[in-house]
Amino acid sequence: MPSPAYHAPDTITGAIALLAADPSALPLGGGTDLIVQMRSGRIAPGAVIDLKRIEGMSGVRREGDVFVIGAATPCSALKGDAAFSAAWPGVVEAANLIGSVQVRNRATMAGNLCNASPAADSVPALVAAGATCVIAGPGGVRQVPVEAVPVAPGRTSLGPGEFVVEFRLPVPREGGGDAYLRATPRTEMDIAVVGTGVCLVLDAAGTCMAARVVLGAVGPTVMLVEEAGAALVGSRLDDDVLAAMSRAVQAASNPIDDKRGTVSYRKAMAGVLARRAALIAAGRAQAVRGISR
Amino acid sequence: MVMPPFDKEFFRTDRLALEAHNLFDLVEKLDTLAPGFAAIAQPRVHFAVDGVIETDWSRVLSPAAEVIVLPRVGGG
Amino acid sequence: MSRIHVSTTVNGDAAEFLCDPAASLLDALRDSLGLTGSKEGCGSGDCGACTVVLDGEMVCSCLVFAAEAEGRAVRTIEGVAEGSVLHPVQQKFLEHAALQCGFCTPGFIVAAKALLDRNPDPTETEVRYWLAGNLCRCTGYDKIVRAVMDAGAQLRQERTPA
Amino acid sequence: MNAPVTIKQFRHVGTRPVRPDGVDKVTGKALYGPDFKAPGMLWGAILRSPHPHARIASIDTRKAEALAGVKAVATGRDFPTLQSLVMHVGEGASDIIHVARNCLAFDKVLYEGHAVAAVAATTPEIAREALSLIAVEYEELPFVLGLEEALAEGAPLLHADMFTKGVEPRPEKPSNASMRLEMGFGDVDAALANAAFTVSGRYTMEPVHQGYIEPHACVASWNADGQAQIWCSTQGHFAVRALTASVLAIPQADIRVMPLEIGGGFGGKTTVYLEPVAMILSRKSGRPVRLAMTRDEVFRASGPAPGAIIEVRIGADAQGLFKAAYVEFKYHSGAFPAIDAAAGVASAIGHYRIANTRVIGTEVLCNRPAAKAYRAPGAPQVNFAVESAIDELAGKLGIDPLELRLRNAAAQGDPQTSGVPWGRIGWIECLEAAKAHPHWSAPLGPNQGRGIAGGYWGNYGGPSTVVVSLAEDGTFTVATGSPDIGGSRAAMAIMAAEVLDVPYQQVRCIVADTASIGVSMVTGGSRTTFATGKAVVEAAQAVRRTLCERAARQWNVPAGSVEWSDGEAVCIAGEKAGTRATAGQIAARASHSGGPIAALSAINAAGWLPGFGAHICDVEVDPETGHVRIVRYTAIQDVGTAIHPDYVEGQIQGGAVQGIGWALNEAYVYGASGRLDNAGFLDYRMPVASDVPMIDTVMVEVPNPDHPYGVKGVGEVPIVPPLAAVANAIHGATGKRLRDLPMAPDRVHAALHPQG
Repeated sequence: MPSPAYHAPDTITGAIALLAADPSALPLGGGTDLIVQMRSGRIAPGAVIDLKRIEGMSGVRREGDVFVIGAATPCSALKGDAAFSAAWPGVVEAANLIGSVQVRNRATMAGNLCNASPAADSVPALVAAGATCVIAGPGGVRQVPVEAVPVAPGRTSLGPGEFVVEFRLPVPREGGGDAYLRATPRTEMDIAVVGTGVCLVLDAAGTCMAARVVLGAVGPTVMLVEEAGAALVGSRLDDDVLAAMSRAVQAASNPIDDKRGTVSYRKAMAGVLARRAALIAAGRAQAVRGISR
Repeated sequence: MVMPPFDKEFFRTDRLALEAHNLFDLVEKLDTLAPGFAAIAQPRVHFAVDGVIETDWSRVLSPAAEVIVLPRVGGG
Repeated sequence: MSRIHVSTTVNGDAAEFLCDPAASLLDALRDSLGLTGSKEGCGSGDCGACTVVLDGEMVCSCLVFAAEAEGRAVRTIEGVAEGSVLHPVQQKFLEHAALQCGFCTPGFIVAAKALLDRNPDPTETEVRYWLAGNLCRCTGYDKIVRAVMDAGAQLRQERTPA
Repeated sequence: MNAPVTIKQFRHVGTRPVRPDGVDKVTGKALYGPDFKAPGMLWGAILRSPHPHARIASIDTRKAEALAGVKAVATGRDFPTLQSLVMHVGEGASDIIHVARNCLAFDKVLYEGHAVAAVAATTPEIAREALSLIAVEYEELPFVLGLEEALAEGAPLLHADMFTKGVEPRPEKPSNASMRLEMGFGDVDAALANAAFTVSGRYTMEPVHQGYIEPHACVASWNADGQAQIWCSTQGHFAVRALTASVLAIPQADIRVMPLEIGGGFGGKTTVYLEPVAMILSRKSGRPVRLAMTRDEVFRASGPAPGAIIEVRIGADAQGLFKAAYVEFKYHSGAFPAIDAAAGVASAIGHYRIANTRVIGTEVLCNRPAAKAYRAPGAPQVNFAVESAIDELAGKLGIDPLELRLRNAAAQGDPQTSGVPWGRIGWIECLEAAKAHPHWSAPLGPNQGRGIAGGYWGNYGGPSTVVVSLAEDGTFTVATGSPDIGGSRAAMAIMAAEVLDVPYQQVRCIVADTASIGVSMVTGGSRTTFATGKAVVEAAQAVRRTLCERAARQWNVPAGSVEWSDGEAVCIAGEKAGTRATAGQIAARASHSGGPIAALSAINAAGWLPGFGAHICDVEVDPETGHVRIVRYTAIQDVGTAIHPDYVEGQIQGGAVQGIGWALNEAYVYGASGRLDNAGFLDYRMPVASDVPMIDTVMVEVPNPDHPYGVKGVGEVPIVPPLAAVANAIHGATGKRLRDLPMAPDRVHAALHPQG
């Protein structure tokens, strides 16, 4: 088990070159998955390319009507950005359910995404938010929706030498709100048995104009359930509408039995949590507008 | 003497009357009845004499003493 | 693969070491620098016994490559007391008997100090969630939470101008 | 000597001074098992079986030996040929052949993670690389994990020479049942048949781990002259010495075991896993060798407590008096015979007065790591079933569950299941305290429920050696052979200071190594404050007597005219009446009045008494997710006398939270391939700080008449009641009786929504 090389380039170009030089090299963000997997022998990269010393890859910034989050930004730092936290509370909460405070001071949403676990907490929230990610690599830079990155447990659509540089999230539409909820046996330090991200937009009357409902840990990848979103649109999120949405979520869920949960429990929780998340998202949307239901 | 639960493992009876000077003597006599008992008596057995666990096997037993043979339980 | 030379600052003092590229900061602290106060309970970031403060943020030192410490500032349990004067968190852990075996204690103290440094008046719930990354198997957390809250009270008192 | 002190107001006992090892532990200076390094030390690593059951056809270590930096390789063949010998060291009896086989497999691997070979090298990286160069040829065998599966006809046999003990007639065929134990009295079947009300149920649980945060670690250095030193963290360094010497067939006095600080044990550090292997590697390499487990290895190859299947039937008359109880359980032993069934039989139902009682326990071998003691070993499992059944019976009878327990609670003189009468126990006092506690009558919110459960543990005494010595300035050192896991040095110093009537800081306590003090049993079985404490008191009393004698000599007065009073020798008669001398003044002249002053006490402490507890638990159940939140928790326990109440409360709180973890989320999860799926703290879900509330404790003090200060053991009892207390609370909140642990959200959800 030979030790890998360690490089900490200070430019994106430098990182691209280092990743290109060794096909087994892996980018290092927070390292909270990478180091654990290396130690357990599951992966043995020839080199790790630390991205945290690249200027511009850490922190949240505003570019016009877009929030840009550097891929090396630790999850806990998202909470420190008041504007982003107010705009996307569901994303910030999701990212801050990962591990412990210690872990979130290192872990990044990009790492959470590229680890490609179906149970990643930040990913359903990002997908619900309609986030995209900017990917750099030997072939240049491209931008894709977040949901296009994971393709199977542990596998992404990133090509050789490619890595995530940043996330881009729109400044929410007026009346927008998001939320993320997960089911775990413990209150903290746990992996989602099911995760649900909901983002919706309400008009001045409280009618749902748009909705994205996204599930984690009930399929091989994060799952955008269009039928569930469609069930909400045009409604005021009455009980029967929410019930229909929950049914759509359960129908779309395709979980497995494993050490963390059973098929039937995961399906049931997907419905329950999606409903609860939708109500929180709606509450947030209304709080912005000052509507009472 | 009474011997839960060593009756089945060694003695095929749950009650015995024996004359013994002390518990060392008793263990010897029990070993005669069930060879192998003496070897496990220290690690696996406690004796309660008239309702109290006795850790000093040299103490003289009264003729009317009731001895209970117990599994020795440790702790965590 | 040859070893990496790292220059860093530990508890305010310059420190240098050579490390295997795959070594963790925890390995370097314990094996190269002899600072065995940070403990390895899991090696996977799940117990918090190796908690240190890296450039002002608390992290699991088992989840940091030693090489990443280049040019950074590390604070460990060995740097919490000022000389022989214990930090209020340490003092309150003693007074409240907030340790039994004491193995998780360094991680708890570093984490609790990090909390009180930014929020000297946490609620019980805030303390419990902040410390959720630190496992203790002996105490059931009761006395730890009390010690941290009491340390907060003392810090608030010390900071209040007379 | 050792007469109970009943009138005197204590000066130190019951106070809460800072522990003597405290500053070392809050500053990171304390040296634990993994912290120790010896000059020239090599780094060891262990190769473990990927298969749950396989014959080892061959092990080829040549490539590993050839790797630069590798200094030694060991396999099971390096152990001497051993004769069967059952020893009681550590916790419970073990055959040393099994101890050796568990350290390194011989011809078969019996569980995934079973050690197969070990290496020592100049760096940890080289040691790990060397493991990958060892070629082991396995012939995989069918494996068995389940209790009933292991007992079934045709099940894969772990040991061809294992014949069930305790069965009559003696079995002719080998089996995976290593032992069957049966105790009780009366005619249970008839009494059950005649009972006005009966309940019955089948309860199950998976094995759980002790979960100490410090992984096992040791350094061994074995010289060419046969003498060795071992530095390790253990609950009992004398057990390490005895077991290591026995499996290596060397004299015990040739091994000196240095106990380092220990990062938790809970019963799991009462045996040897690494020390004999490190010894072999050290002998082969001529260098000190360090071996340490990773967390993954801890889960796969140490501990756990047995999983169980328990069947209970209890019958009562219409007034709620228990008439009959039948309890039959099977416990996982894992790969080698374990000790839990005996304790399980003794801890099942003896806390109630029932004329017809039968308890039967069976130890079952299976392809899992060898079960090891875990805090009140064998008791929580069976207690979960019994105390759940009693809650159910209370419901059927329409009697308050606390009242029902009080009505049937055993008292001093009532027979235990073994027939031995209870001594001065405090069980009824605990129930009365629970009844009087505001928690028991506090209102509950929506989706909340309250449960109560009681339980007990026999505790222990046993061998302890203590030396109390006087320094030349009149300060005292107490040296014990009992590793301090939870503040026992403070308790020993308190007891010695109490006897000597001097300030607490004038007495310092250390844990001495195996060459520096006499034999002492492990810190376990809730025995240390009781048994070692008894020895401390005896030795301190002897020192006090000597101080008086020396003062008399120094004053040239008759020995009988000096007494010890208020921490000083006082002349009470004659011309010099009223003359006083401190320990320091006497010590300064000790060399010229008989020599240095010290006293040794080496005892096999008898007169221990069991501990009893009653726990009240409130839960809130999310009806949609099945998530259970512990809202409020009160643990009441008869502690005899609390020497240092903080550490007594700490034991109760820690035990309760371990029990809550066991109840709600902890469990070994095996995949279809027989491999452990959750060998880490992420998926083996022990409670974190945000999972639990404050644990209120009530210390009931019913002093033990056989301890000078009334001590009963306290460490183990608190893990016994929580399993049922939580289950009963969930029943209160939901109306559902959960009989399978853990009561994780998916299980609770399934109970609430049987249709999915």
